[in-house]
Amino acid sequence: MTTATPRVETILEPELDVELDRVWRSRPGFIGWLTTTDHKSIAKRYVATAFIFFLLAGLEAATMRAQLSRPENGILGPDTYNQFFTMHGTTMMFLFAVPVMIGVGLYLVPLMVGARNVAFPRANAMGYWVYLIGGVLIYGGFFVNSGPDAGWFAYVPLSGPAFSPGKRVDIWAQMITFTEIAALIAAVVQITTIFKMRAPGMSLNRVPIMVWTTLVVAFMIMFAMPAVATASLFLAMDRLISTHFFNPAEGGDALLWQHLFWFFGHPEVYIMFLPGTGIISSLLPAFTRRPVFGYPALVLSVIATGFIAFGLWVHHMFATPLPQLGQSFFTAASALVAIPNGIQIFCWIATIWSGRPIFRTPLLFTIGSIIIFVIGGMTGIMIASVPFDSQVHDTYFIVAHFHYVILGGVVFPLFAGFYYWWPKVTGRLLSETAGKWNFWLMFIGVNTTFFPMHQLGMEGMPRRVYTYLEGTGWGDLNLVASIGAVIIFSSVVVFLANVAWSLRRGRVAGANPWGAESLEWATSSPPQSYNFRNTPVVAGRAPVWESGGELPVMTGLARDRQQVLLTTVLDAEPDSRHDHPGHTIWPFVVAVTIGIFFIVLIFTPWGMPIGTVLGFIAYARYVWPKKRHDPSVIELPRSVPPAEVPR
Amino acid sequence: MNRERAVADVSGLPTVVFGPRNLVWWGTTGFAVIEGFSLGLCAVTYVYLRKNYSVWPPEGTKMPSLLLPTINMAIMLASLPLAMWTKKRAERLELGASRIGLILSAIVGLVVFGLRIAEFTSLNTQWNSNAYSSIIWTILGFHGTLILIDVYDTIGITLISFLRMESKWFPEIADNATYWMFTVLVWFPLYLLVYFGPRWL
Amino acid sequence: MIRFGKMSSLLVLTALLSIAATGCKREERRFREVPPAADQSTDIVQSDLQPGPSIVATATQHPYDQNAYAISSGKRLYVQMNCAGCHGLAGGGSIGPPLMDDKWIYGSDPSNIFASIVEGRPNGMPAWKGKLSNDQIWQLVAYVRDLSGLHRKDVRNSRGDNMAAVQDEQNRNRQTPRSSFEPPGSVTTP
Amino acid sequence: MMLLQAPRFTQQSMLDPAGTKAGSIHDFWHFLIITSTVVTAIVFLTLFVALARRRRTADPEAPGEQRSLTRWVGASVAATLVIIVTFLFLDFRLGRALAIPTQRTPLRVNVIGHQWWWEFQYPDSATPGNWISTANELHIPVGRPVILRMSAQDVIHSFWVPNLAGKKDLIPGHETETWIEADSAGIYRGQCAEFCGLQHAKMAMLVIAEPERQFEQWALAARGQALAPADSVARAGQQVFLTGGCSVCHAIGGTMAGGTVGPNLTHFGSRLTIAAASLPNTRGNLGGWIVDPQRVKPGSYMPPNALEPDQLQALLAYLEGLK
Repeated sequence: MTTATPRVETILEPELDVELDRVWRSRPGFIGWLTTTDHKSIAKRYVATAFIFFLLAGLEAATMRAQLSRPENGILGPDTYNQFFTMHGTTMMFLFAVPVMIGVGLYLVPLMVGARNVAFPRANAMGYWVYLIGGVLIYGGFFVNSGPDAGWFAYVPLSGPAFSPGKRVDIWAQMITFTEIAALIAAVVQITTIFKMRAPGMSLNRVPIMVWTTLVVAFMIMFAMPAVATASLFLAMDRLISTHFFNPAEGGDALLWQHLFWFFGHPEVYIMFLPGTGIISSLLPAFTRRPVFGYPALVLSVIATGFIAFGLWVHHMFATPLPQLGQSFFTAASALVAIPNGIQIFCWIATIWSGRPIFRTPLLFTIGSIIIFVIGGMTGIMIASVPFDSQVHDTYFIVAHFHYVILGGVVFPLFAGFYYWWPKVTGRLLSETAGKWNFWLMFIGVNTTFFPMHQLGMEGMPRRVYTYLEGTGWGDLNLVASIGAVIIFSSVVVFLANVAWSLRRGRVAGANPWGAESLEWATSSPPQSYNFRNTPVVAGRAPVWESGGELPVMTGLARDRQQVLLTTVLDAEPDSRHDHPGHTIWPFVVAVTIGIFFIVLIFTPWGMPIGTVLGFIAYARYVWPKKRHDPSVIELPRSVPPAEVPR
Repeated sequence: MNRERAVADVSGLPTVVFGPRNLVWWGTTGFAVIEGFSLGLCAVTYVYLRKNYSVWPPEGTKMPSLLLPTINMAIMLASLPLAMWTKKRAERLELGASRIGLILSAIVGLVVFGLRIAEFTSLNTQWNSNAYSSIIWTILGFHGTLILIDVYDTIGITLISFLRMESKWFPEIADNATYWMFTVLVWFPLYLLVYFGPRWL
Repeated sequence: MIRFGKMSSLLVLTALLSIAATGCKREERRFREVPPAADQSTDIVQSDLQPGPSIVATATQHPYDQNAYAISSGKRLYVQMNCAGCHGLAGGGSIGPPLMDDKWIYGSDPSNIFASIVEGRPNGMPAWKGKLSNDQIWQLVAYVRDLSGLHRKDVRNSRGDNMAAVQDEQNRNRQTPRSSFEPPGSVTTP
Repeated sequence: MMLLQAPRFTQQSMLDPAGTKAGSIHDFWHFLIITSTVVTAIVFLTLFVALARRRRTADPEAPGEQRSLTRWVGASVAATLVIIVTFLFLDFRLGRALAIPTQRTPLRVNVIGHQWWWEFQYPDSATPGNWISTANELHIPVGRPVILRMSAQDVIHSFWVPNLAGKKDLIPGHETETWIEADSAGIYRGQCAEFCGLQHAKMAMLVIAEPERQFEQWALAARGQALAPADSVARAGQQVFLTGGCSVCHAIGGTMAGGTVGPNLTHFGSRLTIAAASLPNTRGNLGGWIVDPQRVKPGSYMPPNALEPDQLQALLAYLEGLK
């Protein structure tokens, strides 16, 4: 096939849309729900499920704040309070923060790189089901009084077999396995999609920053999650078949758990935070009418944060008997991580400085996030110092610090991203007035709740206390914090009302309501099931702005099956075509067998053989190819060099 | 953006590509890196627990015997040329040779898995007697599941190569061979750690 | 098409509730409730010969039955009250009779064990009447039954943070209790 | 010293240092809070000006604009680096300043963390058998460093008295060591800072810093055996203690009671608080605590004690007599 001279006239084949939609659309109804491998519906489910867990964790936090609003309060006894604060921490960290950022990444990355779907759609679907089973497992336990009660960090020996009877901590440990499998699958999927399926011409220096953060986060997941997986495997084995990893009397070591857990723990908080910076860097151009300032600086600082994050974990263990030299290394590393974060904030402020800011809700949330994150960053550097941390470690000062950093670095950018991409996902805009109410209530609520906690921490109030005595003088500041919690609660209610209203009567948004520059705004909203009619070609960092009204595309992908274009890693040169197997129910079935494998394992070791056999059977049907539709079975079709692509 | 300008046509691009050009290669390598890192963490735990003891292995725990594990290790190393051979045949799209390579790999895999189950006895200790035995059982078991998954994968692809063969399965055969090479090479340092750790550390 | 009929969803619901029921009971932590003493200790059956009609010993309701927290408290008390001194660290037996085997001199019914602890037994078993409160004694009763595996597997204690002298209760198989015929005082050869 | 009302302890706070370590950390805190406020103010100011200014030049990517922005961002990153380096330098200097002073011979105390109370042992190097074993209230001499050798019996705890020094964890299987020193006399409250189970919230302790002479008097008395019961009611109380469940867990020097499960009560009468410093040591609180400890600390390992009213009164009289 000789290279056709580029046809200048615009091509509008309506029947192309019909054919593609017939191939890519997922089946209707409930069965379609179970069988879809479309990255958009899986990503929407990830975000929706993570948001439900966010609301549940918010209710837990509200109850905790009610209990702590007065000294010697009687709302929650010690046992229930321990379950509540453990569930609040576990849900926010494992079931909300990472999955919601995975969901946002899964939705946006294919659209931003100009691909029709993610790399391994079936594995991606299975990842969501495994995550859902993990969430249902732990909340099922929680509602039958079997919620974990040893903290989201579950320090041994308290979480060990001797001091945590019953199945509470076992359920927690298995939930870790589920969320970790889901995150690992999503990481491998994202890395492959970003490296192999970018639009032709989108070389690495033209990749949007959101895609860069997702790539760095995926690599961090690949090296952080195994640490918590190994740790929870050791803990589960200690509790169920009495191995001695953490039994001091038989050579085990309580600090082994802390090292393994925090080696995962600190990268985990950066796994949540980096997508937040990606969201802000992606939406700033639309609201300042200029590309983000210092693209190379931002990308390098994201990569630098990714590496430094793995060298910080011991700052969670400054109060343990570790050698002095080791602690000062980690002090230096913890302080230096502020440099890349500082660079990002300075670049954003420079972007706003030289742009024309448009005060819409996404920009409001971005400004709120910068303000709150800077305060959190300041306290972060303070607690990098070992002596100072020895005073405020495990107190409410730390609670204040990480709530500022997570609300500023994760939740506020998430809400900014929500308001920014909601029109692309649903085709309707969220209301600006409700948005402003939502922002101001949350901004005031967050500061009212968490700023007093700095003082409480320095006055000696330890973390995870179900109550405190009258004479300690902590009563009034705790009351202020509880009032702040009510304000945050009301702001989330406003948000939910805004979402409900927008679904039915929100203003209809066209393909590009904000006039933004990245590829996801080049397709319709909500995007068709196949994202792009033809594969777009990219010639710069702002494809939509640079291509004027007419998008350069490459045609020729198959129309009778789900085919995607693979491109080379560095310069995204078209390289080969790959057929996706399409929608199938087997990812759901394999996820269920994985669920059976791990849940039965809590109660009896027979879960291992049962689960393995079921899993192998289900995976066999998952992999087994249906029918042979390619007659040229054996000989290799002649490969043709890709057509010339304009630089 | 409803107006589009065609600049090139990709319908001529190949669909069967090998190595990093192929999507499946990225999936297999991704999971190999994850499993390799997890095993690495188990090895770090082994060394970490070593410092809790003055005598290694702890008093009253016998040294692991070397016969069975060394045989298993030898078989695994011997199977590397077979895996490389199969990979080359698959990359040259020689179906017959690939099928032979797959059958042999499946057999070797089953033998190695069987020996691994037997290898547990050569640890000469129960998993619940002390931290030392807990970690060596975990390392053996963890890697054992990798062997099991790889054997299952090989048998699956062998069946596909006979019953549902298509040109797009050749890269899968090559990747399966690479994954087996990873499983063998990752075991060599762990083999030294588990069986010669008690002697040297 | 999958149609969730009325029946199947009902079945699933009942299954979930039953799991929930067992789950709650195992995980309960009851602090402020002081259970009553065992109502009456059934007669100690020394042999199978029964004068008159055979009386069926009524098993009393053991307040901490299948409760993991109580069993683990029982284990803590077993060590703190130095029961291990005579009955062995994990009920293996030394001066006092072993508690992890299937032979029961004074009966394996909770109220019998309660009576053994409160009133003491000949050959050196001290009476803990007044020394331990009722809920502590019931926790010890729960642990003693746990030693020979008389509870569900998921309720039993796992290993302790001590030397692994003997197989922990969770992985021990259940010893169906039978009354032991040696009259008290005879030396039982191991 | 019979204190009727709740013991007056100085408000627990690291911002009100009374110890050498807490003092130097407090000075370092001044540096931290000032620099952070200044830096935060500058960043917020730039942000608000950036938002408020109406930009005149049309093209944001003009080379001149781009170059000046790069210079500004570069300058701010350099400033951040400088601040961080000074922070690190001051931090390392502070770390060295916290080393234990050598001019005075330190007092050695063993701290053992139990689930939900603190055991303090004063080893007496001269006559090994002559240890003081007390609970929840640590008497220390003013102006003299005290080395705490700490270990935990069950789970991880963390010893922390904010007014005196930073915290250090007590980890089973590890022997940790830290030192504290009080500059001025007073009663300083501390609380366990590592989550250790049901009653982590009420596992508090008092550090009673006394002048050297007063501390020596206390130590001498503390080494002595328990005072014999003064009158018949106290003697009846002693009988209740010895025959009832108390002696199974608690020990009183000089009597038959030798339980090591609960705190040592040899000089209970002279303690300011009970139940790990969560209740003032008054007759009413003590009675309520003995009869139903689960109401005060649900989950605590002390069982309820069903005592007749007269037995309870006798027991209270006896316990309060143990000065």
